[in-house]
Amino acid sequence: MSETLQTPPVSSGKPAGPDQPDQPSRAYQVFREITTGNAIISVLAVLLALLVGAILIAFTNEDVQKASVYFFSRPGDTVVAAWNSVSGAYSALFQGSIYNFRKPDFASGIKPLTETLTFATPLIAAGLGVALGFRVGLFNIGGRGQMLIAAALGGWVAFALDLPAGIHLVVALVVGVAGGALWGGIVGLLKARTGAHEVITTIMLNYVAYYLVSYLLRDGFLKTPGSNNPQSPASKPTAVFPDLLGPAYNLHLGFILVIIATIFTWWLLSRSNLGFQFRAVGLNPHAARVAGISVNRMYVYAMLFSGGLVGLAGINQVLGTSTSGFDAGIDSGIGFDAITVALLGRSRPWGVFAAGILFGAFKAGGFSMQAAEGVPIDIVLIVQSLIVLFIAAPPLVRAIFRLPTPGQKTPGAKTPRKRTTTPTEAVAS
Amino acid sequence: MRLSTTTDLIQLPDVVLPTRPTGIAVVALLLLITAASGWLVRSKAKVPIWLVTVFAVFLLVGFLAWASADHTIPVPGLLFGSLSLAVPLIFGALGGVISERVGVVNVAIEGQLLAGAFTSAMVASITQQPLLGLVAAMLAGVLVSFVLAAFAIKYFVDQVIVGVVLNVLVSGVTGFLFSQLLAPNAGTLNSPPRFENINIPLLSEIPIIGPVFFRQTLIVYIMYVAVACVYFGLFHTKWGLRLRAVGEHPQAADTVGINVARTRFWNVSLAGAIAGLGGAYFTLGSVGAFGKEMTAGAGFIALAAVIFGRWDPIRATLAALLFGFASNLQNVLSIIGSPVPSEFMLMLPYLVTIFAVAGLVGQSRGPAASGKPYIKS
Amino acid sequence: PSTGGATSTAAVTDFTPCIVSDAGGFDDKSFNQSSFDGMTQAADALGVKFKQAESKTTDQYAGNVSSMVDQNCNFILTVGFALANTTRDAAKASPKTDFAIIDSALSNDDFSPLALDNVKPVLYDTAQAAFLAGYLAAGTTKTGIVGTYGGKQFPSVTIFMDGFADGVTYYNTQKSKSVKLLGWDKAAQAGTFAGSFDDINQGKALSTNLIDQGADIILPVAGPLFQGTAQAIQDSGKDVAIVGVDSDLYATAPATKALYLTSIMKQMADATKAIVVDAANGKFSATPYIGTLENKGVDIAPLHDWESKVDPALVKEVDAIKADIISGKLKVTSPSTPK
Amino acid sequence: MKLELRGITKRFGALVANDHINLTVEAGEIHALLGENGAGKSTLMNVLYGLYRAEEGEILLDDVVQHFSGPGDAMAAGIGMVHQHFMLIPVFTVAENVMLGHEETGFGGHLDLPAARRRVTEISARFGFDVDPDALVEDLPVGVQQRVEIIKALSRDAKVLVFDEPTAVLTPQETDELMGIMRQLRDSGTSIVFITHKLREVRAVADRITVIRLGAVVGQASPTASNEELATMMVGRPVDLTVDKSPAAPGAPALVVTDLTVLDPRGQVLVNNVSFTVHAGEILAIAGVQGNGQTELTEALMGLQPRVSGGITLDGASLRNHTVRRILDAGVGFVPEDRTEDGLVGEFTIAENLMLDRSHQPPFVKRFNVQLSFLARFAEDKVKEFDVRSQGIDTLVARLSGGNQQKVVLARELSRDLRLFIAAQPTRGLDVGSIEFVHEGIIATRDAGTPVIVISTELDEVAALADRILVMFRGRVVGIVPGDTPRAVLGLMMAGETPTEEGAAA
Ligand SMILES: Nc1ncnc2c1ncn2[C@@H]1O[C@H](COP(=O)(O)OP(=O)(O)OP(=O)(O)O)[C@@H](O)[C@H]1O
Ligand SMILES: Nc1ncnc2c1ncn2[C@@H]1O[C@H](COP(=O)(O)OP(=O)(O)OP(=O)(O)O)[C@@H](O)[C@H]1O
Ligand SMILES: [Mg+2]
Ligand SMILES: [Mg+2]
Repeated sequence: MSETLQTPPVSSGKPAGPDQPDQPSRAYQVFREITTGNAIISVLAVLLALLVGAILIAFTNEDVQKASVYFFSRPGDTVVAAWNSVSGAYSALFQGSIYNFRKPDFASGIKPLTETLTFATPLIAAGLGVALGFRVGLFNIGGRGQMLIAAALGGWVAFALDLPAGIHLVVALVVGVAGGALWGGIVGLLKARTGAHEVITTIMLNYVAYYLVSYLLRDGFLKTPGSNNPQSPASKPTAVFPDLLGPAYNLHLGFILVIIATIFTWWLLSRSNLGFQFRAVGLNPHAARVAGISVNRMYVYAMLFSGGLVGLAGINQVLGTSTSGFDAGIDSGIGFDAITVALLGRSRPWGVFAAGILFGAFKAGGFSMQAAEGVPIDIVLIVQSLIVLFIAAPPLVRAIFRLPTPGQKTPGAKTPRKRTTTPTEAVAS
Repeated sequence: MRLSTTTDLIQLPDVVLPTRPTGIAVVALLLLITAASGWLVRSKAKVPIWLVTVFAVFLLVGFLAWASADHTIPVPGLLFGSLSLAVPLIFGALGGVISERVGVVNVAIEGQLLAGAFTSAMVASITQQPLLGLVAAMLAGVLVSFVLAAFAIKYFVDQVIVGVVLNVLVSGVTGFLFSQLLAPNAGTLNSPPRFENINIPLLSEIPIIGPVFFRQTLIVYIMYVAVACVYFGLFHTKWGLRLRAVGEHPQAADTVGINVARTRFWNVSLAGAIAGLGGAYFTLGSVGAFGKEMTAGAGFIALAAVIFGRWDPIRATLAALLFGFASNLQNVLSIIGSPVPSEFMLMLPYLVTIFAVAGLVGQSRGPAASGKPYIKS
Repeated sequence: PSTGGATSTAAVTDFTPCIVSDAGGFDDKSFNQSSFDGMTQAADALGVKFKQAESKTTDQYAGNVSSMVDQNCNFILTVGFALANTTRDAAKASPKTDFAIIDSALSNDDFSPLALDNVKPVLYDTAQAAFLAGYLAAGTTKTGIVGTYGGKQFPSVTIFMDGFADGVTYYNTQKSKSVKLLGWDKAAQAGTFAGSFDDINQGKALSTNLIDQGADIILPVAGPLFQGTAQAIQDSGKDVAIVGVDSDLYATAPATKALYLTSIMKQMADATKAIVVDAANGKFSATPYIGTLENKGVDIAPLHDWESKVDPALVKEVDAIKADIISGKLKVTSPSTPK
Repeated sequence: MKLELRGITKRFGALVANDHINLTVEAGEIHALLGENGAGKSTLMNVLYGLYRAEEGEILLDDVVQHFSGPGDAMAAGIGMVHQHFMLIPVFTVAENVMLGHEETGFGGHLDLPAARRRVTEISARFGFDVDPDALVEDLPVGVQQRVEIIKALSRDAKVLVFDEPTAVLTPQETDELMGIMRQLRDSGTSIVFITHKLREVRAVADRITVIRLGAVVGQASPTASNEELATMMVGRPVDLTVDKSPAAPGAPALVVTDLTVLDPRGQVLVNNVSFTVHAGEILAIAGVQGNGQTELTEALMGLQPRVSGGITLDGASLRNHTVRRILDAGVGFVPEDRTEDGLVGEFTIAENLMLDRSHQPPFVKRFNVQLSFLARFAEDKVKEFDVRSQGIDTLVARLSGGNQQKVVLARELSRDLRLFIAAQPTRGLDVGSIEFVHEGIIATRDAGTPVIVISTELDEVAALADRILVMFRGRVVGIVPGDTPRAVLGLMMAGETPTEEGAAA
């Protein structure tokens, strides 16, 4: 466990008390804290990824390629072109995800940030679901299927039923979340009843859900009357998430729901008795069983909650983002991104929240990188992947920048973080 | 059902299974077996695996007889296609088995397959040497593995994160290079020579089995050898003993002088090489050109096969074959005209897998230390 | 209605056309690619640069279109029915920008048809051309069996299969023959699909099964999967032909050109180019464009290498049918015909 | 070979596990290392073996400084080690485990398993172990696993051998045999480091004794020192080695077990028709060599075994076919044999572990909410009451020493209203100080009128605690005898012989 790198506090043995002669100075300690802290590592990780990304962008830029043909006669051109392409791409990334300086006023300049939050919304919800699974020792790769079922059922309520405003929205939301929970619950039930490994069943159920929803869109109850496109009708206005900041922005109620979901997940995992049992099962199922906790029941409950949270992501898409009808691609790969979001957030609710916003920024910024600078979408994805990889690898970043490792010969290190069951263990168990 | 291909030396007569009598006979047998298993379960004994297998075979024959009512099912073709669909899954699963057995969860099989497919197509096109393409595919797989290994083993990054990210990364890189290089220059960069089918003398004339298994390309023969080697190697050699030790209990392996990090690193690389071969099958063995995302999720199915096969190369191979069979059965049935909507037919292989896992396999336990970085104090 | 620069030359130099793909991407060997080609040709002809945005997932449609608007595109081409509502909403929000959408018309949320002043729907009555290919295939098959499969069961796919099926049926009724079509049942709207537009290996497996079932002419409607069909044919060693879709495969995928009986073409590049050039010259009109045999928006490709193998009389019959369809004497219908 | 450790310092973050430790072991000497749980013994040995890298100090073999970068180097230099926490691969056979790392191979790296089997049988025969080379290690009882670990170390002809608590799970006979082996090895010139908490063994076999406390050497002792002297030196305070125990005052029959039979998934009988009764206020010790069905018996009582027949009633109410939860709620307290695997969640804090089996009811939980402030108060109380040495109630249990971990389990189980208390191997691996504490706790529970079952393979412990003794052999009850039955009789019973004195059955 990488966490074991974190030093435990003095428990027994000879404590390194403050009266020890080799106690380093306070200033030095602060320096240590900062250089080994997570914040600086993350910043450096992003810098590193941007650097590698810059190389990629420059290499793949057409102008740079053209200029490099005559590199030896006029090397300056290549450098200028490279600089232009990289700075253009990154400023587009920033202006597309945080603040657009080209807009005249703050109200329109800040729109990219709201876009970031909008894109982060389903990522956080699904990330919470996946993270919850991880905490119980379950690797839920079934986000796609759970989102699709949630979107299909909730979407159906949203376009097919006529209910009063407010109630309609709540019913659609509940049905959608229940749909995701159902699809996840199948996995939990299969695991509890037959021991079927959740990695297999979630992968398979993704496909089943995809084809099921495809069929329903083409010829079932999700079909748009009078149209032959495999696309659902638009959600009724009574079932659409209201905009939070007015019609000029896309940010909608879903974001608030996701904040609530984050708080709920936090409460569930760290304050509720069910969460206590979840964590016990995730960390040591044997001891949990001996302590009277029904491990199988926890698997079912956990998959219900996990699927429900992922379902929230799915319903968010049909009630918030793609309200004018959806097709079988409505999950948009969020179920897979959620795995990374969950792990980047170390499977902690607020960590997931932060990681979701980071990913949301990538998504929002990706558009303008592509549109403004013509950076191919594949390169945008590569740069994003690199950022994730570097953020997930503090030891690498430390090694590159020759920063000290925390815990090693560092008296008075920070309190240890608790270990989380990593999905990889779940896969192997 | 047609049992022979037109080129067989030994022509078998077509077997005609009348729908109704076959149906009745099969149902009766199935009921019998169910009753027997029920009795066994009641008496708290385990249902033997052969009984389950017999049940499955009867179920299948009955289903085929029903579904193909007044149509001919060319059995060799059905099986040949199943094998073709299974080959990349088997390579991927072998890579998965090796890397998980040594303690590194390999979610990046998809990426390794895709990288292998891409490089083999390009290198074989440039050199016009499919063998070089094959080597290039292995190198590409190894390269992906290097990243996985470096991040997971040296820098303790969560193995699943690296795997998931690598898949995106490889998809991005191959997609980009495909658009920029391969697509515009398809003639020179994306027209690899394919391996020819090689008929193995005698073996290829065995009825049914011959045409399916012994009229294949070099890659498929390599696959047979690979499955056998990995199985033998894992369970009967020093290499396998050490590899499994590292995946089960790295510290114990360390205490007997095995270098855990090195063992992991090179075996993960080996796994990449094997998965890379699976990628080459797409381009050099099967379709003769690279296409964006052409692996279409095969890596994830392979991952499922690894677990389905309980981390055992032979069982994983069988799992992949089952999947390939279900996929191709679906193909054949939909072609001869099935009343079931296409989407439900397409679900078949996935549902079969779920039922098989839930019904036959049950609890499976992986290598104990898989996914856990080994950090020395 | 574009309100570009003051003078007409300025209008052209200031003109920025833009294109947004659906999740298929610009090298899907299908409509994204042809539209992209048309856009490239138009931009070259006009001497302007165009902007492009490729979508990987459905949640990127809106973002891609709106960032194109932000980039001050004068004309935005969106590809595929999946972008219809996105295009509609963007067009309503930016009435000064011109749009064209490939393969779909617009509709309101209550499904009523909608026409906007700044959106030009570009549609193709592909079934007309597919009908000709079906007739041709039925007359050419030696085994009396032809086959088809699709990528996914989308209307833009099944419209090929419908036309093809009708062509075969028409041949049978005309000639009292019983050529069989595997892989698609028009009446039941059920058939064989690969489930993907990427999985070439699956295309090969499906094609092998079709050949095993005796088909000697295959219509793959699944983007790049036709490459798998070509390999299946080569592996089988039999004399089997492919009917291509979207563009003339003889020109776009010459590696296996000997196998193409013909191709059912949607001349999207030409149409796209014309629409872009019109827009640049201030001649944008929102009137839907419907590609038919008549306006050569759809057609079948020349027989090329198969010229010698096909009965010239059959070719004449096909030409006659084509004339009949154009004149309206023969109606080709499909539930998937764009509306 | 002479071994010398000079100024070894090993830190785990802030914790100094070894503080400038010097230790010299002469060739042909058995050197005992004594110390409380967590004193740093294992750490020191792991440094020696190359598993840990020390911050300071050097290792000398025959006066030559060694530079080990891993266990491979240490092994090559002639060091062998029997690890406290078995370094065995559970899914491998005994032979595979023994051969691992120095495999004999044939063509193409093919493992020569027959050679490995021969080696195992040969060593087992030489030292009187009965080990099946083809058995899977995970199927073996811990006692046998310990033998495998010893065989592994012996199979390499090491010049310096470290035995880290090898006797914790051995029977007295096996322990005697092992000590014989150690003497044999010593006489042939091997240097041996022997770590144990059992002072009897130290005095029987050691040539010299070094005691460490809190990571530092506190002194040397000679094997002639008394138990009390050694214990005092280790713990740093006087330890009462004999627990005061008043005679039992048994009440009404509380737990009645009739014809209990447990099958394994393959249908093999693990517990065979066992019947016994435990009265309120008495301690029934279940003795027997590890692996004779005791574990399965306790698991059956707790509802942890799926294939059980027979009757279990507690105070007249049946416990059969109940879930673990209901059995716990019926007032059964349980200390499982393997505390790290079954008793504790290592990555939970002390406080969380203290509510582990009451996570569904008040006072710990109200309306789905864990009552954190109540839990904190409760945990503070228990930590104080049971003297759990730690940084605080938020310390992760995995970071506690074994003795303190055991105290957490006891604190949890004994703080409920108990109607039955079952403790399996309650002091395995604990130091003398902790054993004293645990025994006192068990006796206090009995004195409060609770029926108690103690499962132990340790005759000392059985003698110290039992009011009556049930001996198990191959899943059957050999006999139930009074608590003061002589060791020799018990030893024979544990080997399966029915007691000769008929009156012994109670
Ligand atoms: N891997 C580790 N990481 C951090 N701290 C450790 C580690 N191993 C041991 N320690 C610390 O070192 C101290 C000494 O542990 P050690 O295992 O040497 O004790 P010991 O003397 O062997 O105890 P016991 O008699 O219970 O076996 C412990 O108190 C513990 O806090
Ligand atoms: N990762 C770790 N971090 C901190 N301390 C640890 C760690 N691993 C083990 N320890 C501590 O090391 C010490 C010795 O560990 P060990 O597992 O040998 O316990 P032990 O007391 O010997 O247990 P037992 O009595 O069961 O043999 C204990 O204090 C334990 O809590
Ligand atoms: Mg120890
Ligand atoms: Mg100990």
